[in-house]
Amino acid sequence: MSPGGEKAARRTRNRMTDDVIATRARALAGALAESGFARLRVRDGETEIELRRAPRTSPAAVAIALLSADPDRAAERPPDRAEVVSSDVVGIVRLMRPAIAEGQELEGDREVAYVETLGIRNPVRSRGAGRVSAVFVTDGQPVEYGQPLFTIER
Amino acid sequence: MSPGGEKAARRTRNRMTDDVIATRARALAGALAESGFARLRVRDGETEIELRRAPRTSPAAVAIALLSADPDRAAERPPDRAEVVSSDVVGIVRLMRPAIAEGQELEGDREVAYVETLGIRNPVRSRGAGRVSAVFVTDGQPVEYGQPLFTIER
Amino acid sequence: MFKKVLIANRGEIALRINRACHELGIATVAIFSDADRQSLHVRHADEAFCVGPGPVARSYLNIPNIISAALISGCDAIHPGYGFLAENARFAEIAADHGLTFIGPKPSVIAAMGDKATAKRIMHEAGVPTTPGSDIVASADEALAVAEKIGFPVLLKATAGGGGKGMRGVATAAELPTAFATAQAEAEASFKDGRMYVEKLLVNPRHIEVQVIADEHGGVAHLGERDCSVQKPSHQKLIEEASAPALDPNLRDRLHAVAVKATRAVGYTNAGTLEFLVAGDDFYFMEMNTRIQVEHPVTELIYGVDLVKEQIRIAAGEPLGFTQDDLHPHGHAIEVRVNAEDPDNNFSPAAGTLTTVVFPGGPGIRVDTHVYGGAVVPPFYDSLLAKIVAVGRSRESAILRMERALGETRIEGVKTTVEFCREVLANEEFRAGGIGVGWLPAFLTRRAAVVS
Amino acid sequence: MFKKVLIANRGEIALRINRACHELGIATVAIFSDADRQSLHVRHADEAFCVGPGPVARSYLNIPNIISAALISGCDAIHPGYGFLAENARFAEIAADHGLTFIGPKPSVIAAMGDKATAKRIMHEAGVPTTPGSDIVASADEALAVAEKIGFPVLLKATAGGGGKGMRGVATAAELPTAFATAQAEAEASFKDGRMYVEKLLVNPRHIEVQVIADEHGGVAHLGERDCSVQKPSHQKLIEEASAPALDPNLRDRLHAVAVKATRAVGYTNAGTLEFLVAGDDFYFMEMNTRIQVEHPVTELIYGVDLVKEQIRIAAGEPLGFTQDDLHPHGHAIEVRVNAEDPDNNFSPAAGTLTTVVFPGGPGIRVDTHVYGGAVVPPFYDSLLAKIVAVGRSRESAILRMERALGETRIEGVKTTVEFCREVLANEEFRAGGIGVGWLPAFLTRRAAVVS
Repeated sequence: MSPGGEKAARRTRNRMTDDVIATRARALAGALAESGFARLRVRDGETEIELRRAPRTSPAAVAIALLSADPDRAAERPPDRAEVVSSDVVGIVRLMRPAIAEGQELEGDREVAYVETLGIRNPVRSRGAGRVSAVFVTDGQPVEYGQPLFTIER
Repeated sequence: MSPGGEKAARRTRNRMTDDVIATRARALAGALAESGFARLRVRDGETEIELRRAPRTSPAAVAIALLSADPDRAAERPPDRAEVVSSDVVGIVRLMRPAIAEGQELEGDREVAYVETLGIRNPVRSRGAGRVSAVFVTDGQPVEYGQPLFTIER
Repeated sequence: MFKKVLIANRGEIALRINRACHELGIATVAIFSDADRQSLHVRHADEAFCVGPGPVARSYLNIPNIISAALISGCDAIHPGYGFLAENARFAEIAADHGLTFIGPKPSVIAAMGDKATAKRIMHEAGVPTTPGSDIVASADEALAVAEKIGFPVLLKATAGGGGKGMRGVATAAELPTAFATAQAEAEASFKDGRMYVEKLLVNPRHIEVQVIADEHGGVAHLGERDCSVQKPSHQKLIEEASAPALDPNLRDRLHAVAVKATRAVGYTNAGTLEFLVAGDDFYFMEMNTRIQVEHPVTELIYGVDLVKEQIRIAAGEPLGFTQDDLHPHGHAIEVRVNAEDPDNNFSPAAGTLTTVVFPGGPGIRVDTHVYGGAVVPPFYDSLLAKIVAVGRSRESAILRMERALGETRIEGVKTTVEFCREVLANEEFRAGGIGVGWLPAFLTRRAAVVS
Repeated sequence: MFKKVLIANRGEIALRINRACHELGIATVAIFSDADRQSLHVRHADEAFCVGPGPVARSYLNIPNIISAALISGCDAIHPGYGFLAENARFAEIAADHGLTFIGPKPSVIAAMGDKATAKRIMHEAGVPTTPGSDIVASADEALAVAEKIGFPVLLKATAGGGGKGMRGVATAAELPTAFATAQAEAEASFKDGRMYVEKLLVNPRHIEVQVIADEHGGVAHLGERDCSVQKPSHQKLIEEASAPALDPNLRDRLHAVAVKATRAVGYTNAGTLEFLVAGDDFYFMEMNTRIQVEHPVTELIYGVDLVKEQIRIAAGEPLGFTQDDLHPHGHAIEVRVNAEDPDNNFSPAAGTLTTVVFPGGPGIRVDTHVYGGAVVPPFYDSLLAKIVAVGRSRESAILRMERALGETRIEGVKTTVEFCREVLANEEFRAGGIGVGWLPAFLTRRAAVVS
């Protein structure tokens, strides 16, 4: 699911690596957000990517479900009034201890993680109270600009 | 208006000769017939081609109006139940005397013209009685396969 | 030079000829069938005439309508392309009778080379090696007698044959009578000519052909050879290369020399191709194609010569613009035929609308095609959608370049040969070079076994 | 050889680099801005990272995000393309600090050549002819003193300048103070560097540049010259050719020799270009571009060398695959830049959606592009949509081929330079060859007069 790292994509025939899937899924999420459609499914070789738009959310809050990677996630949808917290740099995400988890109630504004870019810590803050409704990343995962990290239900 | 002959097309910049206009108009007529639209206008350089579909007619009965060549013809429309008589060869059309004319009443089946192909006469018959509602060709004009020659209102 | 040329063809080759004419400052007239009204070959020509409905017999083979279109539009020459009327001596004669220059060799040469048994005899007399075999045999019995003399396996061939039709390989005497009957019936149905002859069947030979060109003033040159051994079970070429890989330099020189000698011997003019079967150190004349070939771009890319422009110049009476000494190949070129066919289903042709069309570009890539996004592939014609050609400094770099080019290619709406050709290019035996015409059919058999 | 290369660019050059990498068996990582999500350069790469929003300062110039993407994805090298960070010595240094090979010359060489006054001094010391003029001048008064010494007209130039910014021609002493002030202000605004120098202004010189290449083992070669004299009033190139037409063979040899000498003198490695102004029998060093250039394909087509592959090989420590004696140009090549610009309105850039995109094909045509039917042209970047390149045996045949190629091209949705370039190609003065950089601006003035 990471855009890089050890399992870096090699050129393959018709079969996408997780890295490529993640990149494409993010690209498709943008297209879906612009299109006004509720659901987008792309099949390419052995891989199928399905995206469903969460009801009444911002473009960034489109839920990404990678059927080939983890079929269970397809059913997940961020709830109403979910706010997506995204990375604004390219780097490695580090979760603060105790690590943020789904269902967790956050109080006030706190630094829940940081993204490390060339040794620099770029803090990721919760920006107010709310319930963590989804965590899209794991500690140590590479993320790109604009990549959703968590959704917080206010 | 002829597809060839003395005024044969030379390669030009953005300006089409009558030959090219005629060819394109015929091609566009096909596209219009397939499209379901009632009107098609194409502007290319200095030339504008406008086609209007005649009400409830067969694809072949799409009226061809070449604005740049003869603006008056744009208003013409074959009437209902008009039958288009087309050439089924490539050659030079020869009108029988007295030459067929718009408004003329034809009785029975008669040879109203022939198309000359490599010295061979290919007769064009009226195929029954009717009123000549449009004549698209003049004596001595080159025609291609499928090119409308007349419409006859039965 | 001609003022206006009628292009008596469709598809990518019609566009190819249109390009050559325009680059020479010659106006063009396209012909098209009702089914090809939206084709790029119509759009790019200066004028265009519909010559009939979709089926080829009534349009692209409709000689009166085609000649009439040329006369009406004031053409002074006709380029026939390949296929359709390209090797029809009568068409060439009729054109000449109407004062139109046929861009190709003389009708008598077309006729002689079009009859395979005659062509073989003429070449044999000119000292060109031919496969052991017969002249025309009147019956299966006569064929059997020849087969027993030259030894099995043999090939029964229709003298009017082409594209694998009217052709049967026969391994034993027992099989021969049935094979003869079916091949002859096929030839009669396809070509209205049931005359048959017998040839020694070579086991897995290479198909190597030599491009020749000759003007009307005695100038003759070859432009090297092409390897067209990657053939479907129907004997249709799929991937072609220039030069032929893993070919003994001495054998190459002999092929070139024989091709030039044969060209002179038959009084050939314009561009032509001598096809040979190569087995070990020996080679045998198969046939001479008296026209431009589908795969001519691989030769153009390594020789830097525009063969279609040369065809037109020669037909206009000009001498060759070069001598043999001016011609030096640079690098290696490879062509992949992108056909609307299903490689998983015996390459059965597909028709339909092309929903997505993205062709490759960048360095060393040439694309010859008449299709575009939204184009319709009619059911009436051959399945060639595009030729993708890659040139590189070496065979390896040309293959790597072709692999990346095919990787960039996206054609959706009909099945194509793109991914299948990538499989072939990745194959180690193909990479090693020097495979025979039996290689692809065997590859297909192995591939089918893996899938099932 | 590298295993994975990050391509720090967008558009056609990102695709060009991607192609070179794939042909060398190297995996690729693309970067893209939010505005380029649907671009072909993203689609063709093996991996892709969004590095920021549309504006270049936050994405394609975002050094931390770009270096981070390279490290995260396990790249071992970065290719910067042209523009953006290609001539940013600090970027090259940061890359090296993080263990990433920068595919280009050493940072110190980039820095020296990037400062125009320094570059001119170095070249002068190496014996390369430079235009008479000053080192950096502190004020308008100092500039005036220099101008009066070398004689009017003069050119005021910002040492950090580029793309015509921070540059003013001055015909008389009276105009100088105002021109100095505006040029300096422009340079400060554009490059945050207001240092200026003065040069003799040549009247309508030709812009001729020499492609050089050097490995890290002392191997240096030139790949001939390009004529880039067809420039818009903004000094941006529009049509480029190789070789330069109507160039005295002796002058050509001197240009080539000087370029090689200069390349050695500055310790240059990788591909680079020395730009010269040519006036009569004299030539003057203008600047050295320490990167691949937009117009590199015309050189590739006549030399049969893949310059981008060579860049990568050299950066990986390989020696040049050829010597000067192996390099021989064949034929003539011409490139037309298809820009999303309105030639009737000062070439003002256009953004929008491309509704129709048909590029030319067939013999002798190369297309480098990142656009396709339905692609969006964002407002943030330069207006280059495609490069169409034609190669022929002679300049005339290359031009005729380009004319037919532009005739096949259909781009709808935004205004482009296609038809305007056809006008230029048809012009008799252009056809004659040897025009100067003032020709196109004068042509535009005449053209505007005819229209109004």
